[in-house]
Amino acid sequence: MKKIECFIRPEKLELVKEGLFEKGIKGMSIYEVRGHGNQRGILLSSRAGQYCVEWIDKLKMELVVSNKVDINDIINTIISKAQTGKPGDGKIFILPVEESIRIRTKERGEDIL
Amino acid sequence: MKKIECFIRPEKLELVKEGLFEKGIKGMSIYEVRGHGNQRGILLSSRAGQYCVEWIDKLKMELVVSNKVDINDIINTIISKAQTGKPGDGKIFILPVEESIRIRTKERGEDIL
Amino acid sequence: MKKIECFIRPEKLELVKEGLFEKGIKGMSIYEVRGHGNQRGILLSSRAGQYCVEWIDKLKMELVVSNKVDINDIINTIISKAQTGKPGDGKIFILPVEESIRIRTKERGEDIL
Amino acid sequence: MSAADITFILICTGLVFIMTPGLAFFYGGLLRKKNIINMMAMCFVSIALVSIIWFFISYSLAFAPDIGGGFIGGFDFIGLFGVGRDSYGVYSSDMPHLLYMVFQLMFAIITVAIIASPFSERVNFSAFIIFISIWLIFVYSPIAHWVWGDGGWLGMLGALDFAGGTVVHINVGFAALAIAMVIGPRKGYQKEVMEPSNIPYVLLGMGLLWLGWFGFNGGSALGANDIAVLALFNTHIGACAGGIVWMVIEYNNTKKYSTLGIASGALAGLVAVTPAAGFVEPIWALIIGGVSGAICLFVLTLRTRSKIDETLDAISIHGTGGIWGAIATGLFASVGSSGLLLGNLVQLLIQIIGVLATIGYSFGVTYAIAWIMNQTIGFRVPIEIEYAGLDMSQHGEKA
Amino acid sequence: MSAADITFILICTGLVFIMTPGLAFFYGGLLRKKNIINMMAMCFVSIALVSIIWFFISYSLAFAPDIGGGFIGGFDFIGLFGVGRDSYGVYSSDMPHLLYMVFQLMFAIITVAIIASPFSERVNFSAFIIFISIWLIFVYSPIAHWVWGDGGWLGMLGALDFAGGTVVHINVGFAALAIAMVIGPRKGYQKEVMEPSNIPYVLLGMGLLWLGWFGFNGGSALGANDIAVLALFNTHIGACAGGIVWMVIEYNNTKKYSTLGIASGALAGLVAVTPAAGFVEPIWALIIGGVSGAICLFVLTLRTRSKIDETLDAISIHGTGGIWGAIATGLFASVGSSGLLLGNLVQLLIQIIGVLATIGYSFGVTYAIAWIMNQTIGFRVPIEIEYAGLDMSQHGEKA
Amino acid sequence: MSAADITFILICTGLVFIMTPGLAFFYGGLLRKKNIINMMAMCFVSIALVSIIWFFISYSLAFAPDIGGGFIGGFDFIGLFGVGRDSYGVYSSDMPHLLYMVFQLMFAIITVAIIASPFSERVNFSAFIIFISIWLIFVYSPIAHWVWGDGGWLGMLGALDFAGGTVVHINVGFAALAIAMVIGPRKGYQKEVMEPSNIPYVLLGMGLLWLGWFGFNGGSALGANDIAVLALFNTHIGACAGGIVWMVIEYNNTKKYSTLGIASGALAGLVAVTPAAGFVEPIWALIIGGVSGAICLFVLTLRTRSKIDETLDAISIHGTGGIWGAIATGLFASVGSSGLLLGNLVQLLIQIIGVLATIGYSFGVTYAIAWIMNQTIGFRVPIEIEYAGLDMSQHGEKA
Ligand SMILES: Nc1ncnc2c1ncn2[C@@H]1O[C@H](COP(=O)(O)OP(=O)(O)O)[C@@H](O)[C@H]1O
Ligand SMILES: Nc1ncnc2c1ncn2[C@@H]1O[C@H](COP(=O)(O)OP(=O)(O)O)[C@@H](O)[C@H]1O
Ligand SMILES: Nc1ncnc2c1ncn2[C@@H]1O[C@H](COP(=O)(O)OP(=O)(O)O)[C@@H](O)[C@H]1O
Repeated sequence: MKKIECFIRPEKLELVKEGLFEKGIKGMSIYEVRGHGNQRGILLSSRAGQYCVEWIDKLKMELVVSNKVDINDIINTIISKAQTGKPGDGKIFILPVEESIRIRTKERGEDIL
Repeated sequence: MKKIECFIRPEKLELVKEGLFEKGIKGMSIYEVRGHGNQRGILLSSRAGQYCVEWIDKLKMELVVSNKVDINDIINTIISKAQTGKPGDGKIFILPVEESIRIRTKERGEDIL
Repeated sequence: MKKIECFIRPEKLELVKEGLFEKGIKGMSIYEVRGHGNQRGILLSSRAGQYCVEWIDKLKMELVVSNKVDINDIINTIISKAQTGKPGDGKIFILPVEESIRIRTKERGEDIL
Repeated sequence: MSAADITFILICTGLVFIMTPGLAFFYGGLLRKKNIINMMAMCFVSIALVSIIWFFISYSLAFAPDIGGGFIGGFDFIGLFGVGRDSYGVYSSDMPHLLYMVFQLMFAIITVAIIASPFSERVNFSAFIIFISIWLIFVYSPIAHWVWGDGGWLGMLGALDFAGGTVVHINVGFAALAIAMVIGPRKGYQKEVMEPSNIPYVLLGMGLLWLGWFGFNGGSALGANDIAVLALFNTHIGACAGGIVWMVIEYNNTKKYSTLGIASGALAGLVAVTPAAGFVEPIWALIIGGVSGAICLFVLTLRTRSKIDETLDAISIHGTGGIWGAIATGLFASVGSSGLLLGNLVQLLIQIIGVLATIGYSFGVTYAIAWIMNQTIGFRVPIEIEYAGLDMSQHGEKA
Repeated sequence: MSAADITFILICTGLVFIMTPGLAFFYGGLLRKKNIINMMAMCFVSIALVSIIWFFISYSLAFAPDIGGGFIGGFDFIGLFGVGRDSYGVYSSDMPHLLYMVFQLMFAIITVAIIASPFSERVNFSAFIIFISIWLIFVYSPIAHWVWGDGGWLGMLGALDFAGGTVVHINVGFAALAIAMVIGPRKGYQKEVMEPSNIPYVLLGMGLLWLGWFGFNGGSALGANDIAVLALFNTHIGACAGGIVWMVIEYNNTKKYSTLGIASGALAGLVAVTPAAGFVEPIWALIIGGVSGAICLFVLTLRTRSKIDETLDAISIHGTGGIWGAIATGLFASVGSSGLLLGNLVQLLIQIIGVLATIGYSFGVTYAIAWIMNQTIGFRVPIEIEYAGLDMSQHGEKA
Repeated sequence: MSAADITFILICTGLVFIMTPGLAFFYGGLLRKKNIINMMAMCFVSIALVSIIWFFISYSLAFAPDIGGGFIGGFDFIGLFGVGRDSYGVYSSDMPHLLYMVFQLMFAIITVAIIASPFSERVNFSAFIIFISIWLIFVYSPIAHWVWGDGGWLGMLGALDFAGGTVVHINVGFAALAIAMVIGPRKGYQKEVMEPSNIPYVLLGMGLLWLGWFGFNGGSALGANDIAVLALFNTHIGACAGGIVWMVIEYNNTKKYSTLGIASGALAGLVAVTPAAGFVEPIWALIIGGVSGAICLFVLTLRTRSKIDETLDAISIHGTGGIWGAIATGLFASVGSSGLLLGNLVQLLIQIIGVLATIGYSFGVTYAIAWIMNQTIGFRVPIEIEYAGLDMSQHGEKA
């Protein structure tokens, strides 16, 4: 099993979600995060002039997927939906998962995903 | 060392925490997340009729535990406290952790947990 | 590649960030979390007397770094900036990462970090 | 001049003023978090901009002696020339002309702010500013003149509109509809969830609107007298009835007590009772408000199923409630006037003429202005900005 | 009739009105986030529901000429029959009867809204609605009649209650206590942390309550005169003293300046000064308010250690402050009346009778109503819903 | 005595009262989340504390008959001795002396609350409490006496200050500057981002301030007359012009419509129009307000580039706007007085004397008080606490 962590623009959430649904993935969780990377900060207005916010609001989507799923397909789906081509589109990281358990039924393993 | 990530219903937090305390676990962190899974969306009221919110508020609890701890015991504790038996109870994932360090003392390894 | 997860005091964020910048790290994400550990709860005032909040606001910083980076150097930087020496300074965990992808360009691997 | 009346109208001016900040919260809380500041900015800029245009031109067009067959006022009061500390008997000999003018100004402000509804979450702020400036001059000012202006044709005809059912509510409702039709729905409308982001803000806004309405309707008696008392109580009881009726109907459908429903119903009640406030006995105000809760909810339900994204439902609440209120005034008027219930069919017909004329003019002219602007300057922000929210792009601010 | 008095009471009506939205924020901010909407809904539905019941029956029971030996008013004003634009000399010949009625209505609304306190975070909304309808008729209306009604026994006896210390505060405090005893504490009470979720909301509410109280106490002079001025200043200085005293005592214990403490102390001061506002010199108002801050904090501390989860402390603040205020009026009254300080022991005894009668009736009858309802319909939501919060389950809404 | 005037000033007292809770939100929303409660606590404690000191001593120092060559009032009104329900012809024979006193009290409260600006986000709450107690007595009271007190030298000289341009605004602005200089900038000032955390709160505050200002300036006519009307309208139009001008200038620089800019500009307009409100024709009020928007923005920009962390810009808005307003009054006064425009150069000179005297005294004495306190008790919290935020450490509360 793998955990896919992806940092995306908040406005892309619904598109990515739809894309994943079409691939049959429906278990996922969303975090509101602030990120830093290649994207330049955002200018906001204060009472006089502007100030630059370096931390930019992003969403992190986290999905644990079974090894039966074609992970590259999932990655491509996310990319196709979340891409704008401008800095700040975010990154995807893949981490290993050793076990997963469904609280409701105590079932374990890939099939609960 | 393992990292236990569990998605639970917000109203179960205190119960799960108490359960873990009894097992001697006290290091843990909580994230507010929105999740998607088997649970059907929640109906909320708008000015006219209702709309369905597909993203449901969950808490994610994260605890890194030492290999000395019986991880199945922890998992069972969480399940026993967080279970309602209805869709939406959430899932537990186990991930490998390579190292841990306490910032306060620079100590490393399992014993800081 | 490694993922460094560190729980820090919110007021230390800017210091840690500056420290990491000096080491050439600029990709990172921040989560607002509530944590539990060795730190005693915080006393807050209610209408009559005080109550103790066991969950304490922390920030979690997450950064995925390439294997080319000296990870101990990063850890030391974080510690030097985030340490106060009092319980509650937080912990750092290191997790393995299998793959990383930049959404903007579809590039993969260590070099995107 | 009467010190008591001056006191009363001065305070009522303050009460009507606070309605617009109240509306900023009422409307803002109903939108998604990324657009809340934009809505509040629309309301606050309306306060400032309308006041300045009113000063220089609109007050004159609305309230100076008629120059166009009952259609429009003249230029006598341009730059508030001659509008001073003396009273002006045409409108009231109890208070300085300046006070009458500023009280009326507050009505213009809230009307223009309500029009922010169809602009919600999708429109360039510059375009909004330009639009409301034009609209105030070409739509609000004439209609205010018809009903309240010296020589206005609807007023002369005997149309009853105690505190602005036609001028404010029907007018703004149909203008909002026209705008919504021109600029089209938000991206994702009826596909994505567009949740109200802050219900406490809606309720705060409702509290301030309700309070302000006491000044709106009570003050329209233009004096601290028994009619002001009647108007205030009618306002209150109409709001209560509207709130309860809407809540009960919603509860029947969903088994939830929607707080937004209570607030919306109260608003529907307040709107409907506005033209009738000083003309009917309290029991009729209660009925007008209650019926308004039901009708407005019905229209709102239809509207939300339609393709028209008149986002905050000025048409369903102000438009619909305003029509019902104007007609109800023709039915139930009995204080200082008489409606159908007292056998006066003519009054009802006059009311209907007033309603139709207002709808026709407001919808038509607003549609034309909006259409031309849409073809030239254009209203919509680019789609990425619409998705990212207007607060950051238009105002550089985050709620 | 006096235009100045009409103006004054009209505006005071608005000020007392805004107290209830203020209370929605004051109370809402003290609860956990998952129940904030529920509290606000209780306050807003109180506005609408109380008004309608008042219209049809409660005003008559409270203010129509007595029919039950000083205990209850008759049916003369059912449906506001005969309550119109003329003045009604029994209550005031300076203003329309309608105005007196609507001013009194606002008192009834805020009283009923305060009673939401013991229902916090655990009660079915339908049950709340039913309860307050019954309570308004069977508890509030009679007690209002006793003190202010034409022929009410406490009024006839000479009890001094300037603006509602007994009718509003003692009454609601002990009613809240009775309810809390019947429905029992929230799950997890005294075990889990139940933190106030939004202190700025509490302060916003406090600001509006304080402002509204100027209308509440000032308006109770029923005219724009020197007594109204005295009442307003006494109100203000009492609140200030209460706030400072509570803050200082808390600071001594915790070394923190609790903002909730300042707000609660000011509220305690406002409550205690209510019955005395127009009867005492300012220095006594200051003392009454300050002492109230100390006493109410003491009772609140006891209460929070007890098993009784009267969640927002209507008993500790309104109940306790109300008793102290009523007695203090008997001690310090000197304006248009005389208390013990001027040698009038009888007044003090009358005040004590008023307090005891109100406590007995309010607690007893409320307990009975609540007990019966609890056995039949039942108040509590199921435990899962209580843990998940009432906003979603009762209202389908999120704050 | 006049019931209408009593009504008017009673209500205006309420309106000025609500400005301070409004300021709590205006200021609070501009700070970082970890310090929002601290700011609100400073505002609310100002209400309570100022009232009590006013009661016992400050009113007398400001308004009792002069004892020091026009510099300070005597002790006649200590403990409000002799300040009662009768009128006091020196200030107004239309209303109880008590009413005049409480109306003036509200001015003192808001002034003291504005001074929280330079204390933002870094100061021990105990020190704040001690400071404002001293400041009220040694700075506010004398300056109020100079301008409005019986025998005050600036008033005798003929200085025009309709509603407190010097006493309130210039005074508080320069006091704030002195404090900021003494206590130094926040840690991280001009290095870290210090973002406004809640813009809706700022706008809520602005709405309440604006409304309250109608009472502030309108009520300063001390009667419900044509001058009150003029003052109210001038207030409103000045605010509108200030808001628009600031917004437009900012838009030219940043291509964003900053909502904070609209609010700040409106505030600048309100401040500048304050001394002039009842003395100038509306067109001048509009110009005064608009110019104030431009000047205050300019000074604010300079200030934010300087090393002086006068955090919420009392100096740039109240100080600067107040100076401009006082001088503009000397230029444009024409109602019941005459300025340079009517050829009266002397008036302008008197205005300048008033400005300079106020600046000198306020800055000098405040600096001295602050300096001594800083050397002895010390203002700043330890640096860790400053980074962690004051809400938790000073109040034990979280927003
Ligand atoms: N190495 C990293 N570790 C953790 N989060 C990262 C890392 N790099 C980027 N992110 C997250 O991704 C977001 C977008 O990254 P950024 O570098 O701005 O865009 P891009 O990938 O298009 O160059 C950041 O705001 C941050 O939240
Ligand atoms: N594969 C997954 N990856 C990440 N989070 C998940 C995944 N599956 C479930 N979750 C989280 O767990 C929550 C509960 O899951 P759900 O499927 O609704 O319940 P159940 O496990 O009882 O069927 C979701 O709302 C989501 O936050
Ligand atoms: N085992 C753990 N798993 C997850 N989070 C932890 C763990 N231990 C500590 N934390 C996080 O680190 C924070 C600080 O830890 P704490 O034990 O209080 O301090 P210290 O490390 O200085 O003893 C906690 O509030 C929690 O958020």
